[in-house]
Amino acid sequence: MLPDVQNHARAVDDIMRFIVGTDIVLFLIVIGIMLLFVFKYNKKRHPRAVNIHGNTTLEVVWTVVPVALVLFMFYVGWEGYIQTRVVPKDAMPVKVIGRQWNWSFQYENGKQSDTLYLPQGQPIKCLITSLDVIHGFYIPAFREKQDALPDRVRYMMLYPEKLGTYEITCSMYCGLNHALMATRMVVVPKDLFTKWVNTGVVSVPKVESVDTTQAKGS
Amino acid sequence: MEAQEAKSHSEQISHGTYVLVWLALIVLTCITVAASGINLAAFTIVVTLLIALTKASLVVNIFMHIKFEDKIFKVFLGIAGFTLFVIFSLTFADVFFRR
Amino acid sequence: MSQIVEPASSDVIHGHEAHVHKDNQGAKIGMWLFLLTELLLFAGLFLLYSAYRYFHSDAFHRAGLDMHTLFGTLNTIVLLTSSLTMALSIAAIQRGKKWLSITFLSSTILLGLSFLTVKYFEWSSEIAKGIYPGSAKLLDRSNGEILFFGLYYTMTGLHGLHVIAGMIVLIFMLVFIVRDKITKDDYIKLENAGLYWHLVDIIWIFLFPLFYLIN
Amino acid sequence: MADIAVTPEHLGHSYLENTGKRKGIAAWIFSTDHKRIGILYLISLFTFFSVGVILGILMRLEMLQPGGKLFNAQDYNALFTLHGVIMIFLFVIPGIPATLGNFFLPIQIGAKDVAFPRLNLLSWWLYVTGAIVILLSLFQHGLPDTGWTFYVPYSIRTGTDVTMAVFGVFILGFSSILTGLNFITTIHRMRAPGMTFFKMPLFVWALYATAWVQVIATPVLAITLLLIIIERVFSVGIFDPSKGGDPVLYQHLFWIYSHPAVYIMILPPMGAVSEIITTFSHRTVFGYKAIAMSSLAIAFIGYLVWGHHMFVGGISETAQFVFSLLTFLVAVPSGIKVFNWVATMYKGSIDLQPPFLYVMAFIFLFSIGGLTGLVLGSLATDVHVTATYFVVGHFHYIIFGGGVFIFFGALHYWLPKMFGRMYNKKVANWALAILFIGFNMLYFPMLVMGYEGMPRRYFTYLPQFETWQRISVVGSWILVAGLIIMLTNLIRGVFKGEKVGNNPWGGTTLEWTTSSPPPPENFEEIPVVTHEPYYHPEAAN
Repeated sequence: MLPDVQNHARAVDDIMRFIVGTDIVLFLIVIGIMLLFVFKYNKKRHPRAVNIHGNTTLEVVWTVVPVALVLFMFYVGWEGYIQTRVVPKDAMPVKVIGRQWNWSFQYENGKQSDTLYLPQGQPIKCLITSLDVIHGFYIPAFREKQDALPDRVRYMMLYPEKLGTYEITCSMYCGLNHALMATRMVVVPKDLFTKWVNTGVVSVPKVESVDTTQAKGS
Repeated sequence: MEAQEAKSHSEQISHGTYVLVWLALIVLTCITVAASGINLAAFTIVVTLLIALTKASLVVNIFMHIKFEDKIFKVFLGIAGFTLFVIFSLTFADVFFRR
Repeated sequence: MSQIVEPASSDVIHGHEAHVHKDNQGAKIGMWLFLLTELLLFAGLFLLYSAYRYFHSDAFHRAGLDMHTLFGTLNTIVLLTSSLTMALSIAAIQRGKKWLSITFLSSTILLGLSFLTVKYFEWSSEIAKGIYPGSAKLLDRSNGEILFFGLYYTMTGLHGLHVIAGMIVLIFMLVFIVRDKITKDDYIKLENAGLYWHLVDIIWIFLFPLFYLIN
Repeated sequence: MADIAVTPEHLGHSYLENTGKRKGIAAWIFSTDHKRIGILYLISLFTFFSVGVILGILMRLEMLQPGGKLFNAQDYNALFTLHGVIMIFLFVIPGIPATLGNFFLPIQIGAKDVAFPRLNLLSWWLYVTGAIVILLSLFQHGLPDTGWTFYVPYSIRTGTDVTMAVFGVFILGFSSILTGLNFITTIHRMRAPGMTFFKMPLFVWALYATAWVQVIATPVLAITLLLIIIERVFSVGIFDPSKGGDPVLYQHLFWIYSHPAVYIMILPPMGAVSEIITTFSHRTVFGYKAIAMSSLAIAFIGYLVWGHHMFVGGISETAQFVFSLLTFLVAVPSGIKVFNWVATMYKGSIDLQPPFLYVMAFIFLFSIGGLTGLVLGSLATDVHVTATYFVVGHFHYIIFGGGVFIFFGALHYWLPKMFGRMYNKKVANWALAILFIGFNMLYFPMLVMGYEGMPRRYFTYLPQFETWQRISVVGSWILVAGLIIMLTNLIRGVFKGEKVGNNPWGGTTLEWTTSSPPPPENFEEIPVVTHEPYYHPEAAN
């Protein structure tokens, strides 16, 4: 599937596997039993039906078990999500500004950039806002997304672990060039990032030279 | 047949009752205007809304005859009231706790 | 409106009396369901109001200073009285007093008209102060105040439209009574029209403290 | 109601023959007969469905290759907006209630008509007016391009003719409300003697629950849309952030209606499924009360979960917690229904006729839709897949695979009753097979692409999605082929099909006791109900 880029992305994939796995089991049970009944109780094999009005035990079981199951799924999903809302003290703030139709990023020292350069191994607190309509700040490889609202600043945590280039897209429909409102996030070594953010003249790995396919799924 | 029932229900109300209810409504209006003049801080809104609720229930029960109608109408009102409660409380689960 | 209060049947096609379906209780159920939708229509606005008031409570209080409590109180009394005359009109027709019913119903309509007149003067005075949607003076004020007046014009405006709709319905009812289409034995139309009028009153009962008693 | 005598003049007549003064089309578009209104809805709904399908096909065609070769961005944005508006508001929401509900609700409870026939006709006229207003928006200042959700502030700022489209939807809302209150009153007041609430067919229960959703939820949408118009036309500050407004509150109000609207779309099909399964299993339904009550439970809990559309939209963590929890709970009553349906097949005597095959397809597709919904209800995974193709796939599985497939299935079920003629069953089966394959080819790739990060509402895409996109495009062609075959077969059946008797399937609810097509008065004699709706005397007890 998508690459291992941060702990949270792995957690999301695990939760996904758990839910989809359960889904498949449930699906096979329901469809299997249905096909079995359709076969076994076909008119030809079973000409005389039996009126069964219900079975309280059975009905209680198939109410209680799903309730327990979905409550567990809820808990897992909530745990997985709420971890991403924790802001560590050493998080580096980066302003993410959406406008029709591009993203720009502003660092603590006021440096602005159209590409999101981030130091490897540094927790990042993205402070997301918009200048016009609602946009969606979405980094598929990181399994993270938050809407950029014009009147508010919202946050999203990133923990870039691996060097590389990743797609950033707009997930909330925002008008004409919504589909083209894309940019990249480039994770570079810390020292290189420090030089870049302070001078802007140090050459960072060029976007084109990085193998982008790894960020884009299978 | 049901029309007969409905008719007998609403005929229980006399002109005098209506006028009394109207008087109560006017008095409540005066109270709420007076109360809003006193500075009760956050309580002002609570007091005025409680008075408004009282007035509304008078209108619903007497003028709109709900007090004398079949149960089904009360169930309908209950459904609407509950929906309002749900809509407000769930929206405020967001509004109150925004960071 | 008349479609709601008037249960009919498929006799339009076949044109015989046999299955004209007259069900007053059913008509009343239909009317109440309609009233619930009206209630929930306004509920959306009240929800917005309460959220915005929570976000901008100071600005709402500041904006409230520009409201005319007197006009609001006057209109409350006018509308409450119109509800009384409405109820009395129905009580009169129940007792077979046609002309008394007509008198009360006409006063209800006239009271509705006075409500709108007061409303006209109130809005004019606000507009004269330069407070109206999109005005430069309003846009200069804080966000909360813009929202307050936005909601004020929307909610009282929509309520005013309901008063007008109610008056039109009541005028029809008046004609029906005069022509003996509404009588002692068949007054469900008037009753349903009354229900509508009372609902409009109830909505005003809540609008009043939220907009006029906030300062 | 019961004391009304039926005059013999109707014997032998069907509602299809004109007996009144009006002739030709006027005898239909001014008819207050619920059956004729149902047919009117059916024709208008399928007209707009065809338009929606064509728009959908064009959208898919655009995805044949990346880069927007066929349409530019503006056109594509208009396409998905119109596809959404037409499919949601003009087809799926009126859907089964307005068509088959109108036709069969009174018959199933043994009534002559709905409680307010003229209001019923007015609803149809409002529907047509709303549709025309929406279509007018096409000719004014450019096609609306906001998406069917009309999210502010974009919908306030765009220069396209959003006002007109929104106004059209507003009118449609009234049509929906009037249908809802008509149905509730009908069910409360017009049941035949002996027909207690717990003797009502499950389709009626489903329509009852739906009608409540229509009555209670639609006004909130109406006011929300009205506010967009007020804000656009009079520049009143309500939602626009530049005037202090809060766009998230718009989303709350919008979804307070639009989530329950999903249940307007899915509850009536669920009711039809209960009918079809019992009829073709030739036994009584398993857990009648559980199914009836779960309709109400779904309608009720459906009110409490709207926030899950906004998990990344800026609601508080408290709200995220509450809405996610409630969302998971709404899965349970739907699950109960599926279990009950499957259990109804147990020890039945199953006749694999086309409607039953549709139900099997439904259970398959609806299960996928429901189970992918769990992924979206879970916060951690929702953050990743929301607003991507995954959501598009999910709701098409629910609404198209679930709701619309049963709309087709129910048409196959009730068409012989409505017109007294049978379509070609073999062709119907083939059409279903083609539909089923095309459907899965079209929408399953969307689930995969969504998980890989393909956002929705894009007129172009990254090259790595090309394979899946192309499979999906081909799937859309197959699906359309299936649709054409199915509809042609049904239409042919209406006019030229073999004549059938009053009860070709062996159904037990009241509509099967009257003639096919039914007389204008529905019944020659008002029926008296003495036993449960799914009473199969021939089955063992």
